[in-house]
Amino acid sequence: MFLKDYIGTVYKSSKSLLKGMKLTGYYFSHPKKILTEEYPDNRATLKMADRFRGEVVMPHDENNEHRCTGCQACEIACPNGTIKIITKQELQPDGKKKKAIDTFVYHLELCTMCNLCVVACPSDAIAMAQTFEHSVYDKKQLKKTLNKPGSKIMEGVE
Amino acid sequence: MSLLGAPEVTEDGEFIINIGPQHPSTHGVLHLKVWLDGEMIKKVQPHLGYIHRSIEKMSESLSYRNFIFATSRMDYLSAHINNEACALTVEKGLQIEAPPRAQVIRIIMAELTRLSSHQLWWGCTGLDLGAVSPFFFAFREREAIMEIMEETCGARLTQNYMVPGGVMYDIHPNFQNRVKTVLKQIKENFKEYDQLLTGNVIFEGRTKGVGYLSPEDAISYGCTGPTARGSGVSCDIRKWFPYDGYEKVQFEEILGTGGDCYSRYMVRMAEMKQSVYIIEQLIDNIPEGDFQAKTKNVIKLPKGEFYQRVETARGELGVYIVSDGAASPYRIKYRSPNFSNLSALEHMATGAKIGDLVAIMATIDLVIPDVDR
Amino acid sequence: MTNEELKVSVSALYPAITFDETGEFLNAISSVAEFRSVMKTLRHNKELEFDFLFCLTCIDWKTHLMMVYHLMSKTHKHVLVLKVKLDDTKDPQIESVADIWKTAIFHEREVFDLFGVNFKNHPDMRRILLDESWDGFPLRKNYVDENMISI
Amino acid sequence: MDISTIVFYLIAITILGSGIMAVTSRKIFRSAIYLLFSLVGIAGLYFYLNYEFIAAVQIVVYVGGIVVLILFSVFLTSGSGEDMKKPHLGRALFSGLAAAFGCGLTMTFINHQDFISSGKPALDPSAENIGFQMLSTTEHGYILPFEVVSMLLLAAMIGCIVIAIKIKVPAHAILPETKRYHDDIDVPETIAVLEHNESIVKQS
Amino acid sequence: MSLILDIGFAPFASGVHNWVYGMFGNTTIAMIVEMVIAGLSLLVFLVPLCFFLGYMERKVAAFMQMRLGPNRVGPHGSLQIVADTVKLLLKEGLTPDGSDKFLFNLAPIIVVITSMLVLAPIAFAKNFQIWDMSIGVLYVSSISSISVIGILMAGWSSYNKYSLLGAMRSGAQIVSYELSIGLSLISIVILTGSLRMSDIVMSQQNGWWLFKGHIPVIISFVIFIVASTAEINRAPFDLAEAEQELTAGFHTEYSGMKFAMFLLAEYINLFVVSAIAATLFLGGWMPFHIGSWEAFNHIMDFVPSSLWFMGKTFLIIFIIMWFRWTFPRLRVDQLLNLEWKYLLPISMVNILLVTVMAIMGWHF
Amino acid sequence: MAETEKMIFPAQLHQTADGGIVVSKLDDIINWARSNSLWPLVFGTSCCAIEMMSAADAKYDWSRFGFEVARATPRQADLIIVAGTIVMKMAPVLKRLYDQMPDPKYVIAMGACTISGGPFFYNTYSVVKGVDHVIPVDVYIPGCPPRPEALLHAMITLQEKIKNETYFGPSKTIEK
Repeated sequence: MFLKDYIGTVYKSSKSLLKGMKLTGYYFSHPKKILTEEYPDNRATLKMADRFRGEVVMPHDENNEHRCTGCQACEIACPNGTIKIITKQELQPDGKKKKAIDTFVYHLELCTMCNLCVVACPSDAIAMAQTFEHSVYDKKQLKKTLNKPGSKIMEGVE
Repeated sequence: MSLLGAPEVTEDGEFIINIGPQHPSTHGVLHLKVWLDGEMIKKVQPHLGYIHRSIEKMSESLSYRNFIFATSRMDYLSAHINNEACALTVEKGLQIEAPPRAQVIRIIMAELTRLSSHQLWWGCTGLDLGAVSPFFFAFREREAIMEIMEETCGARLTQNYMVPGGVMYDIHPNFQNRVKTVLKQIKENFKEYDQLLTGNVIFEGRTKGVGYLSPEDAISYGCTGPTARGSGVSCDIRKWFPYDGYEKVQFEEILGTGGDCYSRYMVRMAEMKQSVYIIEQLIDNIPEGDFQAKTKNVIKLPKGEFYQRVETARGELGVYIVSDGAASPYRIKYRSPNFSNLSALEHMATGAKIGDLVAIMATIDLVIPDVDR
Repeated sequence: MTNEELKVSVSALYPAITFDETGEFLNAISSVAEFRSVMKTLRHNKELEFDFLFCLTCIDWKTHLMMVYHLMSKTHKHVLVLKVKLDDTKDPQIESVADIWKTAIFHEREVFDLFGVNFKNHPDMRRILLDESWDGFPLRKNYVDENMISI
Repeated sequence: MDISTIVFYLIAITILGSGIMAVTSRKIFRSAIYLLFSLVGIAGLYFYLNYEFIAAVQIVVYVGGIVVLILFSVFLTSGSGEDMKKPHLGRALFSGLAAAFGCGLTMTFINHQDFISSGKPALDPSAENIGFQMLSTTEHGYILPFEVVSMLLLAAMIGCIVIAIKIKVPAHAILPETKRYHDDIDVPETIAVLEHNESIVKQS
Repeated sequence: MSLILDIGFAPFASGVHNWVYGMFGNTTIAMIVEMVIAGLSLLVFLVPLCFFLGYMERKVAAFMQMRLGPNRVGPHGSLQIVADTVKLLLKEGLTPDGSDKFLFNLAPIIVVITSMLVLAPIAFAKNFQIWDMSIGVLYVSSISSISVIGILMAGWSSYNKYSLLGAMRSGAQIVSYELSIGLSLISIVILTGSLRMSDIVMSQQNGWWLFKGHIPVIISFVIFIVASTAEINRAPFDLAEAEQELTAGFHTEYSGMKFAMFLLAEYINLFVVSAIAATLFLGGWMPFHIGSWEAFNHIMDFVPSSLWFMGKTFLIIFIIMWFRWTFPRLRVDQLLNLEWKYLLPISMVNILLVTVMAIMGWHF
Repeated sequence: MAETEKMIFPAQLHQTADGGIVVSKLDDIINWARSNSLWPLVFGTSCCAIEMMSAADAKYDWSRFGFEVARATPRQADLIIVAGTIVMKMAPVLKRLYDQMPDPKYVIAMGACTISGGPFFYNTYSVVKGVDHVIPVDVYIPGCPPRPEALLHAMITLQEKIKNETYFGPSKTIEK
């Protein structure tokens, strides 16, 4: 019957609409359900997951020593040329010459945080840091040198 | 761009508008040239290439370990599954198989990816049809999944977790617990999804009978994934050509019968439940063992051609590697699901209205970088 | 149908086709002249009925171009890879299959765009991914671009 | 000259000025907008006379109805964005003469009419009274004009529809497979979770 | 407090009136001055009101979507809209090449002026009304029909196809929904027997029409809310500016101050339709009374009438916002279907019911 | 970046005998308004757009800063967040979009692709190597894609930059 169908349609549609309004109304009246984390205010407590890949860093110990031998495995492993290692020949105490890094150039602006360099590194010299606040006004500042000035390779790392 | 200048009218009194390349409903940079008669669409012509990044060319100069990362940027919503496809192809060439633990991890990750992708799709469908709130409801669960991804893989979106021979590193100790909590949350919240959109009379009106695609056309246009399954075409690669141990898990291939936007919507909604079901079967049964098979440092595939098909959240992804025996592929072709799905858009949208075009695009679930590669 | 049976039934119809079974799928190599009729038969023959063209691409082997069509039958669940060798690399030409499988409309445009293969009788033969004014075919091995930086 | 005179002249200038602009403007859309101002000005005149009901009706009918209809038909006319052609001199001259004649005629009548005030009390222009008068058949009843006017409006509406209807596109110009799916398609039960056919799972 | 407010408005208004007329011997000048004062105070009232509505909209949206909403600009984010407004005013105003510059710049002004004109007959508090004209309801519906012309003008003159499509949609939409708005207003007019706003409010002294009018009035209330949501182009009926379809519809090309005017008009319209609904169906400034429960009624009377009015208005504003943040948008043909197939027939039948009810005197 | 204290209004209370008056510079108010009302253009080309959407969602909620009014038309936007790779075919469109925006307008380059071509810097024929070849960029965020928090950080950094502008005359330069 036409009239019955008509009223049925109106009833059903109104019901479905009210159902949706009930849901939004529920969340409106339950402010405790709010999920927002207030980013710049929670910086003190904000902790990234330990595997989170923010940028490549080269850990140095307290003697300003790192573990990088300059083998360039990471440079080869990097899919998009983010890492450039400039090596030099260093004179050892015993008179032999040995390859060592001069500058470890890291282009943060190219990096995709794919972790392939860290996996490739045979001596665990580089790692992924959890920092993420890298915004800058000038693109040039994104080109970084990872080895600190005057740093040396750690004893016993081959 | 959207601002197009003078009203331009063809001789038949049709009105040409250009939707995109920057337009909220194109989900990225797709350009649609639309011939209109009033509100009615006479013809749609997609113009692609606004995000053509030459991944195929680039991959030809990368090693077999390195080319995988770029595929995360193709269909970034199924980044895991894309990576998995590449890893599987390389494994096929090397004639090795990932260890059982890695396989199970891969399936769980792939299904989590599918879930998060479908959730994003659900939110964006709501957004495209003018309802803003579903977006936030969908992202609630998606964020929970993203956190799991971040904890285990180290990145939220482009994880690069799959490597030839297995996965990059073992799962995080919290992984199983967190997945279980999230699954519970998701299952509860499915009700809210239905309350907000599925049963809504406006939503039904916007999608039912809109954008009809017959099964024959779906096959002919090469549509795959939920787009084809919405028309009742069985095409789930996980069933047809199981990989990574999908043959051992139980799930159903969801087939719709309507062939319209609503049917595609319902297929995706049901698929989410299937994904939850798959993960539930596996999450407590991750076998012990290696997470990576031993591979050489420099991978070289033997001369030949290797084709691997996987089911991403949007359909069938084919990775076709032609190797000449060198350390990098001679030719790589990605048969991306969106490229074929998009080609059916013209057929579906002809005769519809502008509002329907938005609904159709939303339910095909286009990811434009996957179209353009 | 298994690969063996496929081989038998296809070669019964087209004896000139050669086969290659090294890969996962059965590879059939056809000639340009026969190509269109082979494709029509593959699609419409009741026993073969390859209704799903799931991949269409091209490989540049420097001396020649190789068109590769991955075909599958949804009803009979078998896969066949059909290849066609195009010797003319200057102006390669082949018949379009866009009227047999509609998905070829886009895929052939892509191959035209990136390899420069000209498909005869294609309804809309334009570049699809690159600008109309783009010079050269990027996926060819001899493509040079001064903007491209190599590692 | 007190303020009400000033207001009257301001309204009059608006009406006349925008009327002239409506006639002389070479853009059809602008003409319609000037016509709108002219009509709003007339409504203002009614407000000024405290005939609020008439003023409101003026706005509802002319502004909300007629002008919107005109604007819509302008929208539907192709090429309406361009300037119209300059009118022929003869035509302009004739129109001017016609207007002047009409004006003169009215002036003559008004000037020669002695407005004698009748003894009857003025009709109260309240909404209630107007309503009664409009639908009554007694003296000062307006049921007949009311119906005639509504017939006229109906005719105007049909005319508009006829103008707006497009000439049918010849059959060959219709694109193949152009179907409208969303109007009348009968959507079957849309979702079915099918038991998966085991035969299509590759044996492995 | 209540005494001050309640007694305050009306004597204040008449005080100003007397002062002005005493100040200027010439009544015409006094009238102009009074009008200017009324206009200025309306502006002073409207601008903060629109700020608040904008803020309310964002917060309502945020809470419905499990987020916080603006909270960093000003205390609890309350100055957010101020910042937005200042920014929009200082932004470069572009007029696109090829547009009809005169109409392009005129359109936002027309839209704002018409929406402000509708405020005239609304009774904000007891005895506090700008112009209590005898045809209040008719005036409202007639003036609000002009606003469509501003939108049509904006869409036409922008020289942009999206704008044009948006304007055409909006035209069809507003013209058709005006019918059911009119019909639902008439049902109250029938019951009251007057078009005058103050009469309508007074007729609800012993109960609001929503309660004493039984089901027919509830139906017309629902129809009025739905149709007026459509009339002011808000979601789910915001087809004229449907972002996902037409980028920004009729105001695609507007920037800076002119865009701010469209926003202003949108919020004034929102306030106006809610105020009218509150006046007609919820008794305007009339306090809530229950039959002859004197104690309760007395307490209710103690709340100032302006608060009653504002409370009711904001309740309806909240409902309209609630719609916006819950529903998907309708398609253009569904929009017209809803009006012509559902709202209009129902309200026509409803009018009959109301008439029968009024004749038989079945209402309280 | 300076600590992001919540600035209620850029003014000082000048104490007088009976109460006080609020004193402020016009520049401060203008910059306050502009920096707190950055309406982004809906513009995302690839993966970074998803993280941009994440920044809008309930967990990160950029509406707290008043950024949520994402406009689809450039006429009403103040800011382009270029989220994703820009290829040769897209570059002129982006330029045109930028030109269509009314002044003052700002650009954030989000993600490696946008800053420099990122993963697609080498061996690609169609990628623009840095969006700064097309339009001027105010803030760069590296990352592929950057976290939503990183985007919020960039927007706060941009706010800092805006706060140092002057309405009349040249803007001060600040180091970062």
